[in-house]
Amino acid sequence: MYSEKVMDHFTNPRNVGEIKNADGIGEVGNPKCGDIMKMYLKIEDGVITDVKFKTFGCGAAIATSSMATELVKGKTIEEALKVTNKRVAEELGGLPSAKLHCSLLAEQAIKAALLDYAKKNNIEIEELKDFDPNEDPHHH
Amino acid sequence: MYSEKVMDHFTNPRNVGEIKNADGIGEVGNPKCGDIMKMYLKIEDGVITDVKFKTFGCGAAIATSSMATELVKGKTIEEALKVTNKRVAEELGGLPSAKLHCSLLAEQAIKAALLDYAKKNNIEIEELKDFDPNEDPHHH
Amino acid sequence: MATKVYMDYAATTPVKKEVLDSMIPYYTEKYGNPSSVYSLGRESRKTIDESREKIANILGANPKEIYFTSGGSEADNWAIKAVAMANKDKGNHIITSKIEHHAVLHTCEYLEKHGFEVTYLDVDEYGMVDLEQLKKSITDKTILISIMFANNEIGTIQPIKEIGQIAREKGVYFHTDAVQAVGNVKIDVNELNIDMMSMSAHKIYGPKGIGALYIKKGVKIDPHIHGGAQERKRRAGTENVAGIVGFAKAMELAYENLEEHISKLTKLRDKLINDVKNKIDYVRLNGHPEKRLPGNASFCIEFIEGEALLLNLDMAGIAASSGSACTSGSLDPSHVLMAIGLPHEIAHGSLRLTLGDFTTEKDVDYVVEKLVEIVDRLRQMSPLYEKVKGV
Amino acid sequence: MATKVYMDYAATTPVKKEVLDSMIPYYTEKYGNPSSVYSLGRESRKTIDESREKIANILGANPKEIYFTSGGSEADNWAIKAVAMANKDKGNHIITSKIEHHAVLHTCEYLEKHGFEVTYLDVDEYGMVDLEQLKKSITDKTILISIMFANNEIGTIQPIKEIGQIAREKGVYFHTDAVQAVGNVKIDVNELNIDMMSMSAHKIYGPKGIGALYIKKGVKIDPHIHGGAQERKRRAGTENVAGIVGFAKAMELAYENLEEHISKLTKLRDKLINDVKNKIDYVRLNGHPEKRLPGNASFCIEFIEGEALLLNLDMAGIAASSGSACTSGSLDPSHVLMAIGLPHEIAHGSLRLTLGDFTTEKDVDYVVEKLVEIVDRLRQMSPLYEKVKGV
Ligand SMILES: Cc1ncc(COP(=O)(O)O)c(C=O)c1O
Ligand SMILES: Cc1ncc(COP(=O)(O)O)c(C=O)c1O
Repeated sequence: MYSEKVMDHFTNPRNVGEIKNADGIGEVGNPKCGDIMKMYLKIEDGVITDVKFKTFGCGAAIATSSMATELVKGKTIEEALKVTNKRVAEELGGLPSAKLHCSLLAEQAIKAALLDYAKKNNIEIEELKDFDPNEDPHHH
Repeated sequence: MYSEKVMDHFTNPRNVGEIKNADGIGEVGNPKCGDIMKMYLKIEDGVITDVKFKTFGCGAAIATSSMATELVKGKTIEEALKVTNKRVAEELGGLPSAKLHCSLLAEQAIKAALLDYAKKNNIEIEELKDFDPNEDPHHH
Repeated sequence: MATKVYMDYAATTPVKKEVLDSMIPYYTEKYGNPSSVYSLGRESRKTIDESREKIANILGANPKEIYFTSGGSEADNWAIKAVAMANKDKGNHIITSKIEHHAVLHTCEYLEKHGFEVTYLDVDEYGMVDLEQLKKSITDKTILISIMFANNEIGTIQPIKEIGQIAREKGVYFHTDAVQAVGNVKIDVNELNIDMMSMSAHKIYGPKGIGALYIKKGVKIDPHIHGGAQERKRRAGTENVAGIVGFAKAMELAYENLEEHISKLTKLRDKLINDVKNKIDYVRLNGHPEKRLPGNASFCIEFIEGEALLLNLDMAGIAASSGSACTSGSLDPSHVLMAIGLPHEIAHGSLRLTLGDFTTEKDVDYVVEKLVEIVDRLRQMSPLYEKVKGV
Repeated sequence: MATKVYMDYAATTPVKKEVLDSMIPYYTEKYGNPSSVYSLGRESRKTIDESREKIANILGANPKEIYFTSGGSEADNWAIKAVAMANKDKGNHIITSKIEHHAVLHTCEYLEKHGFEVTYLDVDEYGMVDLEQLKKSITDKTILISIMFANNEIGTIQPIKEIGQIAREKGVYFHTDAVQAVGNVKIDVNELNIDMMSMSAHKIYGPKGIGALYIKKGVKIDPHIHGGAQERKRRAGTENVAGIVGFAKAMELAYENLEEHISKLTKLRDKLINDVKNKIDYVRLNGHPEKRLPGNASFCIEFIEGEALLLNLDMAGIAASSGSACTSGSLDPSHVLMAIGLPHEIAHGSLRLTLGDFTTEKDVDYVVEKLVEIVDRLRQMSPLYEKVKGV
C-alpha cells in the first residue's frame, strides 16, 4: 500500500516534537477528519534553522509531516514556500490516491506556521496573501 | 437415484423378447415422449402362461416392464387386471417421482395386451370397458 | 514482518486442518458434477445432501431450507432483494438498522433507488436496537425486517428472538445476518423466530467463497441465480462441492465444541479488555459489556488514529483491524462507531481485536505489551494528547 | 462401479495437481482477508491482483476488466440482468439464441416477466446462428446481444468476431458465455469484439465455485452484489482467494499448452467419432462437423433412450452425459437438440462424450467397445428397432 520511503518516514519520523518559543506555529486539519498537523518553526534571518512537528493522523499524515520538515529545514522562507504537496508526495515515492490530501495538509501546515511568523513579526508574505489556514483541504 | 431392485430389473430384465403367435399384444406410449412398451401374452384357459416385452425407454421404463411381466406371469386375467402401477412401483422398492409415469405405462401395456386378446377372441372384459390404450399417461 | 499474533478472527479465519482434509478429495478423485447421473456425480450429490443435513440439524432447520451461496454478502443480497421483488405487491417498506454490514446497507440503498422505502433503526450507545422503535416503525407496507444477529465491529448481540416475535406478530418477514454469530452462539432458527439467515464459512475456520442462506419453508422469495436446477432451482450454478463439504465440517467442529470455545474465548477476551483498560488511559470499550461475541474486544483509544496504530501493530507482527476512516480510504469513521454516538475524533482511534480458536494467553500478553508501547509513542507525537495532558 | 473412463469433461473436470498445490497455502498459512491492511491481508490482495493480471493477459484484457464471480452461472446472470437494469432507459430488447445454457435462457425468461422483450434466434442443423437473422432482429430498443461462444451439448463454435462486429456497428452490447470455449479456443476479447464474457474455472481443471465476468471498460452495468468494496465495488463479498489462485493457475496451464491440447483432443475425438460411426448403424453426429470444440463428440443413437444408455455405460465404469429427457426428469429432450431440428424420438437417444487432458486412446477404444455391446443389447429390447429391422 505505502512505498518504502513512506514506511521509513512513518516508522522513524524526523523532527518529531515541539520547539519552545518557536518563531512560528501552524496547526491545520481537524480531529473530526482524523488528521491534525502542528508545525513549529525556528527562523533566523529569513532561514528556517529548526523545525518540529506533532501529528495526529494516519501513516501517510505522519510520513508527509516528517518529509515536509526535512524539506524545509535550513531553507529560506521563499524556498520553503515552494515546497508543494506534490513535491512532498514525490519525495516520498508517491502516495495512494486516497492519501494525497495528507500531503496537502503538510504543505498547509508549513504555510500556516510561516503566516504565524509573519503576523508576529509584522511582515507581509506576498505568497500567503490569500492563504487561509482554516480552509479544509478535504473539500467535503 | 434408483433402488437396488430397479437396477436389478434394469440390468437383468426378465422376459425380454417377443412371442410368435401371441394371444394378445399391447403397445403403449410414443417415441416422442421417450417410452414405448410392447407386451406379448400367451393365454391358456384364462391363465397367462407366458409373457414377453420390448421397451424403448429409460431405466425405470425397462425395470417396470420387467417387473410387470413377472407379476402377471402364471396369473389369471382377473388377477393380472389387479396389477396396478402402484403395485409395480412398490414391488420395485419405489420409483423417483419423475419416473412414476413409467409404472403407469407398464399397467397400461398389460391392459392393452389383454384388450387385444379380448377383441381377437370376442370376449368382453368388464374392467377394460373404458380403457383406451392410446390415452397418453403423461397428461401433457 | 510475518504475522506473529493474529487477532482479526472477525475478518477471516484460517481453514482448520480437519476442514481442509475433508475438502481435498472433492478436488481430486471425487470431482464429479453433482448433476451427473453416473456414480461419480451421484457421489457428489450425496455429499452435498449430507452436508446440507449436517448444517440444518445444527440450526434446527429442515435440510430443504438451507441454500448454499458464495458467502455472506451474496446471502444478504439475495434475502433482501429477492424478498423485496417477490413481495412488492404487498408493500415497499423495509426496516433495518444503522449498524448493519455493508452487504445489507448498500443493498437497502440500492432498493431505495428502485422505489423501496427503508427505515434505518437507531441503536443505543452499546449498539442495541430499540424494540419499541422497531414496533413503531412497522407499517402496512412493511415486508421485511433485517437486523443482524451480532455486529462485526463492536460484537453486540441483538435480541433476535424478540425481534422475530415482533416480526411474526405483524406478519413481516425477518432476516438476520448471522455471519458473525454462527459458530459463536447457539442458534435454533425456529426457537428464535428467524425466517431467513445469512451465513459464511470463512468466519468459522471454513473456506472463503462459500456460505448459505436459510430460507424458512413458505417464505415468498425470488430465485437468486437463474439457470440449472441446483439448490431447488433457486440458486443455479455447479455447486462448490469442496467448499460445501468444508463449510459443513467447520459447522460441525464449531458446534461440537461450542461451550468450550465460548468459555475459552470469553476468558481471554476479558483478560485482554481488563489489561488494556488497566494499562492505557483514555480507552473505552465499544459495544455491549455483556451481550457481545465471545471473541470481540473493540476499543477506542483516544488521541491517536487507527491506521497509524494498525501499521505499528503490523510491524510488531500483530494483525488487527480498525473502523477508522483512514483504513478504508474514506474520510468518515465506520458507520457503526458513528451510530453508537462516538464523536469523530474518538472514533478515529478505534481498534478491533478479535480472538479465535488459536489465540493463547501469551498472545494476549504480547499484544497488550506492544499496544502500550505503540500507543505511548503515537500519543507522544499527537498534538491532541499534548492538549489534554496540558504539556 | 467406480469410474474407469471419464468422458464428461464438459460437465466438469478434476482439479489438476499443480492447480490444487497453488491453492492449498491460501487455506492454511496465507489466510489473510484481502481487505485487511496488515501484511497477511496485503499478501492476499497481491495474489488476487496477480491472478487477475494473469487471466487478463491471456485474454488480451486489462486486469481492471476482470471481475471474479462464483462461476459461470453467476457471470451470465450478472451480465444479462445488470446490463438490462442499467440500460432500460435506452431500450428493453435483448437478443439471444435458442441453444444458450439455462443460465442465459432462464435469466432472459425472468427479464421477460419484468418488462423486457427477448428474441431467441434460431440455429441451423449444425447449431449455427444466422447472422442475417441477427442483423434483422436488432431494433432501436435492442440493448444486448448474448450469444454463447461454444455450445456445451453439441460443441458448435459460433462466429463470435462477426457477431461482435454486428453488435458494435449497431451500438449494442455483446455478451458471450464462453464457459465451454475458455481453455479450448484462443480468445482475444478485443480482436473478437466482445464486451462481456462469462468464464468458469471448473471446466478447465480448476475448482468449482469460481469464475469471472470480463466487462469491457465503459460498459454500463449495475453492480451484482452490493456490500464491501471488493471487485471495484461491483461484486461484494470476501474473495475466494484460493479459488481465484486456482482459476488463474488453470488458465495459465490451459493456455501454455493450448495447441497441444487442441491437437491431441481433436485426434482422439475424431477417432472416437469415426469408430462409433463405423461400428454402430443409425448414428448421427450432432453439432458442426468442423467448427466444434476439440473434445466434443455428441451423437444421437437411434431407437434407444439416453438414460438407459448412460446407466449401462455407468455400470461399465464410463461417465458420459445425455440431453435426453429422462436424465433431467422432464419429458422433453434438451432444448439444444430440439433447436437443431431433431425429431423427439431421435433426440431421446442422445449421447455426449467429451474428452479432456487425461483421456487416452485406450479410453476411446474401451468406450467404443462397450458402447457397441450396450447399444446392441438395448436395441434388442427396443420395439422401435424391431420395426426398422423388419424383424
Ligand atoms: C455454456 C455454459 N454456460 C454456463 C455454465 C454454468 O457454469 P457454472 O457451473 O460455473 O455456474 C456451464 C456449465 O455448467 C456451461 O457449460
Ligand atoms: C456481519 C457480516 N455480514 C456479512 C459479511 C460478508 O460475508 P462474506 O465475506 O462471506 O461475503 C461479513 C464479513 O465480511 C460480516 O461480518
